[in-house]
Amino acid sequence: MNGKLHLDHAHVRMLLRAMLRIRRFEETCFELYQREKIRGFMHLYDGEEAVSVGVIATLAAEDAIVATYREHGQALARGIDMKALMAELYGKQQGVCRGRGGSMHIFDRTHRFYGGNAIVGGGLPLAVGIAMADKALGRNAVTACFFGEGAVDEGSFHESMNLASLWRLPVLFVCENNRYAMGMALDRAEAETDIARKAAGYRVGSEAVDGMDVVAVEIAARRAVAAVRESGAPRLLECHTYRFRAHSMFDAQLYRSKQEIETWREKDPIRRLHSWLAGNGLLHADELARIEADVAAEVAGAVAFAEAGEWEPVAELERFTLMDQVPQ
Amino acid sequence: MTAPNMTAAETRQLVLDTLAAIAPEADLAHLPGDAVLREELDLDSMDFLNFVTALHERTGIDIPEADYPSLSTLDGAVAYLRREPPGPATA
Amino acid sequence: MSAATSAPEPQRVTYREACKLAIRAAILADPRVVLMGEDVARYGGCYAVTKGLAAELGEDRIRDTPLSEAGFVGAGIGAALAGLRPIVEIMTVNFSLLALDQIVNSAAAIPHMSGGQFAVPLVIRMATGAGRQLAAQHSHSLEGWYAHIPGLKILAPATVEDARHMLQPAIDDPNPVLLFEHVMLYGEEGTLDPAVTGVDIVSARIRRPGSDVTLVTYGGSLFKTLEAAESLRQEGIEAEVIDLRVLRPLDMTTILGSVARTHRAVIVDEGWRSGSLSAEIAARIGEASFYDLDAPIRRVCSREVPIPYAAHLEQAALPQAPDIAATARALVKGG
Amino acid sequence: MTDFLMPSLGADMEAGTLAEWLVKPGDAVKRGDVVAVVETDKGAIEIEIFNDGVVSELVVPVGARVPVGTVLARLGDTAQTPAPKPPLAPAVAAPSPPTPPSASPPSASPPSAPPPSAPARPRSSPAARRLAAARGIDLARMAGSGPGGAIVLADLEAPRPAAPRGDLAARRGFDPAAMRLAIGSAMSRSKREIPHYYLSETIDCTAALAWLERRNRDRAPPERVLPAALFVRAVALALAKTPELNGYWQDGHFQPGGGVHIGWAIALRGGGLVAPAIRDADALSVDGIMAAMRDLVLRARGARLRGSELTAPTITITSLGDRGAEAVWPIIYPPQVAMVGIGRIVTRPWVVGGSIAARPVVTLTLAGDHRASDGHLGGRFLAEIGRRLQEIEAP
Repeated sequence: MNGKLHLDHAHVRMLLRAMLRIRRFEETCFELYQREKIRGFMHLYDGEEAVSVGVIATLAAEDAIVATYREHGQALARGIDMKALMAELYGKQQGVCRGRGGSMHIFDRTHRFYGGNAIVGGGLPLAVGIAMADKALGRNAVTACFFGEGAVDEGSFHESMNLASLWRLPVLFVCENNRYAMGMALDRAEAETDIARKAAGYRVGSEAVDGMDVVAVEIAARRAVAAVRESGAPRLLECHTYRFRAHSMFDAQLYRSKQEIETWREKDPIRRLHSWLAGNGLLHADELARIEADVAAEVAGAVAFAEAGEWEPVAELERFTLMDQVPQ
Repeated sequence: MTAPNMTAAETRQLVLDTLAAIAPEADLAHLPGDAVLREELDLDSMDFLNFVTALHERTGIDIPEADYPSLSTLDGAVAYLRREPPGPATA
Repeated sequence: MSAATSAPEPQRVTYREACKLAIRAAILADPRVVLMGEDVARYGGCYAVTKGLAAELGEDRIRDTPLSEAGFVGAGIGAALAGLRPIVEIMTVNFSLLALDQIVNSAAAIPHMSGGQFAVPLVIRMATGAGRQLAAQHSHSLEGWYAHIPGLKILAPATVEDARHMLQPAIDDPNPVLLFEHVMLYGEEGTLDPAVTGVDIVSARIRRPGSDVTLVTYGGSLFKTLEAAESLRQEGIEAEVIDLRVLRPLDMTTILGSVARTHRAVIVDEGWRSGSLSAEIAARIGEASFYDLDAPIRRVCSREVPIPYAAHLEQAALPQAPDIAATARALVKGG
Repeated sequence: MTDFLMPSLGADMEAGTLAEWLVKPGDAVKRGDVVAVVETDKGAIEIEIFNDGVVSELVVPVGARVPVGTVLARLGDTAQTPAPKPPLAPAVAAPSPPTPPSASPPSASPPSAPPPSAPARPRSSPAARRLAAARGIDLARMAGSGPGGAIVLADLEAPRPAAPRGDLAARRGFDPAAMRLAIGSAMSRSKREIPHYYLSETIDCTAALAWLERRNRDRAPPERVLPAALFVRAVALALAKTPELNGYWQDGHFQPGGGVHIGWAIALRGGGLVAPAIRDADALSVDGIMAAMRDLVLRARGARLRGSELTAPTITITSLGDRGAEAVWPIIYPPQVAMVGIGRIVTRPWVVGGSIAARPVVTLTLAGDHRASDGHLGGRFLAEIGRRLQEIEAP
């Protein structure tokens, strides 16, 4: 691993396709939410797709992921089955968490996907512990821990950065800096708004990257993951990004202007990658149409699957509250 | 109902019930049919008069003092009550 | 390692030593078991439970943590999720509030929230209770709070036998288990029966049989309650003393069975009365055994104040044997 | 406001256990009503009240043993009884057209009569309620010994006659051991304090029994008379002529009884005895005495005697009946001054008109208190009884 990215045809098409899957999936979620098929809190990733796609493209199967409540993107990028994901949003038994987690709590053991954590900053200590176990058990694994810039306000960010550095644990902290913690702008919350610099206080190497450029994210992430894997020590990657939609489904967005949103839309990572591919003759027009058609079919299939799913019997309500054994 | 219209078992139960009211502590379930009641159940003359009185009131049979010896045992009392015709009180 | 494990353990031990024997044996038995917490390694533990263990077992297995309860408790949860069998020591229950988010929102919730894909086989040990004049930030009994949380198992060893043997089944349990050690018990001596090689973490124990009234208690209040039962015996009242041992899930079978025999119940709980474990037990007795009751259910709890420093105030705030005896006596003898 | 006290039911009674309340707060009572059952050393005694009024408070709970003189209950005046009358509910009117919704507050709705005040629910434990329901016990008629005076299991599990049968056994029994102690203590005191003298007289009962046979022959059992009734009547009539034997020795001197109230010694099944009074026996006919005896025996066996019946006797008779001994030398029951014993009627050779004949005879004995009377008087008394039995034709 030298951190170099080989932008071969298949890989860039994969990046585009991965981001489109997230975008189209969530557009459908948005509609389904308004039709009351999906309930609860749902946070869309619209605009931030390059972060999860770029980072997760660099991870190996044995690596672990800890995500936040805005984790549809990480789940899909990691390869969690879209049908099971949609069924989970429906609250169906066929959902990846049998309807117990919903949008904010996606877990998938087979993909080492540890949530889906809806306490801001709550996932960071978990990532430290997962890395600790991997290290103790001799796994050559990296834990990628995604969190928003709001988590930096929390003590657990600082405790976790310190612990991971102190104990030299293989964690890649990925800060998705979308500028707003709900409505709280970063410069209204933090005295030092340069998050990458905060890592220095814990002797954690860091880098900031344009989170709207999936190739840039992937290059930076590949470098960071390689460093973590080689040194065994943590790193922090700050991705500057933006969510085009509201924080969650019920948000009047009083904290930002339409003008600002429009400015950022210009930087839409999907449009950007597509333009770049098209401009460099790396993607035929009909190829995009084919990807779009594939993705539309996959989303439609996921909806059909979720619609056809069954409700977990209420008799099973208390199941898994206490476990009978540790799943192997 | 008069004793002659009753079965032997019913009559026996009637006598036992009557005795139970007078000697509530007695174990009547195991009272031998030929036991002398006044000895077995420690009945004094007042108890025995009350016994006779109760049988009279329940059956209508007028039990003269001269017949008291016929009622000295459980079997005797049952036989006596079944033998006698109904008295005027129930006619 | 085999030489170390084969050495016979002493039979006459303090509660503190029993805890240490348990930790040592568990770490020796399973390479996945680690213990971490504040000052557990070089200092030897705030209550000296782990004294000497780091030197013997290494600082990877007995790991000092910075003062970051949310961080290292969360790390313990993550480690349990990913295959270790961590024992996390929190110095005192008051400090566990700094990690409450991790305990409640992560450890207790993830197995269910993930639809059973993940278990959290984690043990958290912490000191609880008052009596050492440590005042209001080191003396509280909040185990009843934790007993409120589905997804957790809550243990309260009171005897040296339980201190020695409850840890291993707690580690073996696939669920997060919180183990509360009362500070006043660490110095208590007791005898370990070499024939006892394990205990369950399911059942309550009748520590003293009796026919007139059931005294339900646990942890640091057990010996006060036994003392009260002894004084009641001299008055002709035979009190049955139940040591809960497990605060969640509650072994109601033992409690209700006892109440069915004695028809009277007193619950002794060092926690505060309002919204307490004692309230829960009283409610369940009321729900399940109403028609067995021959007297109101009574409780002896701590006075509702932050535990004060001054010795006489602290003692006045806590359930004491005479309070327990008086409460039981009033139930049995009327008045 | 009047206090109702634990009565003294005998000179030797120091304390009693409240066995049962037959009234509850709010009940109106009048003089002579039986309001409670007290267990004494002599058995369960029904206690009467001596004032009219309304029970305002039951002070002593069931099961409590309290000294004589302890306040058992408090009575309010009858005048206080009427509870405040509930406001009259408006008569049910014919259906009226619906009224438009008004802005008036809910209190403006027609006043409804308050629910009739329910009788105070007895405080009782759930376990006691379950047991009471299973046994058909009315808790409202009990008081408790538990916390706050609640009725608890122990109050229901107190010893009671096994297998309740009819009215007789539905009440509390007595404690045979305690009764034995009480008899022993009273008799010891009597032997220690009373200088007894004894006299006896054997009397030919031929005439009396013949009379009785004739009398009973045409009578149904309920009207039949036992010989004992004749004896009691003879004693009662004789006492009218020897009042020195009818009364009490108190404070160093004799006090005549206010009327001839004959204590009739009744052996209780299972041991022990009581001697309730046949009041004004000298004024009763043979049938009246017989009726009184039957009533007392029934109620003594059912432990339903009244306290006053036990304290009233001015003399006591013990009649051994047809299964008893030939003669008895009784011990006087303090503070009485005499006691009459009646043996079994036996057939003996008897000299009649100079020749020997077989005759039914009975031996009467008299125990007299030498402080109050002498043997001479006692002899006259026995002779008078014999004469009365001979003159039975004109009872």
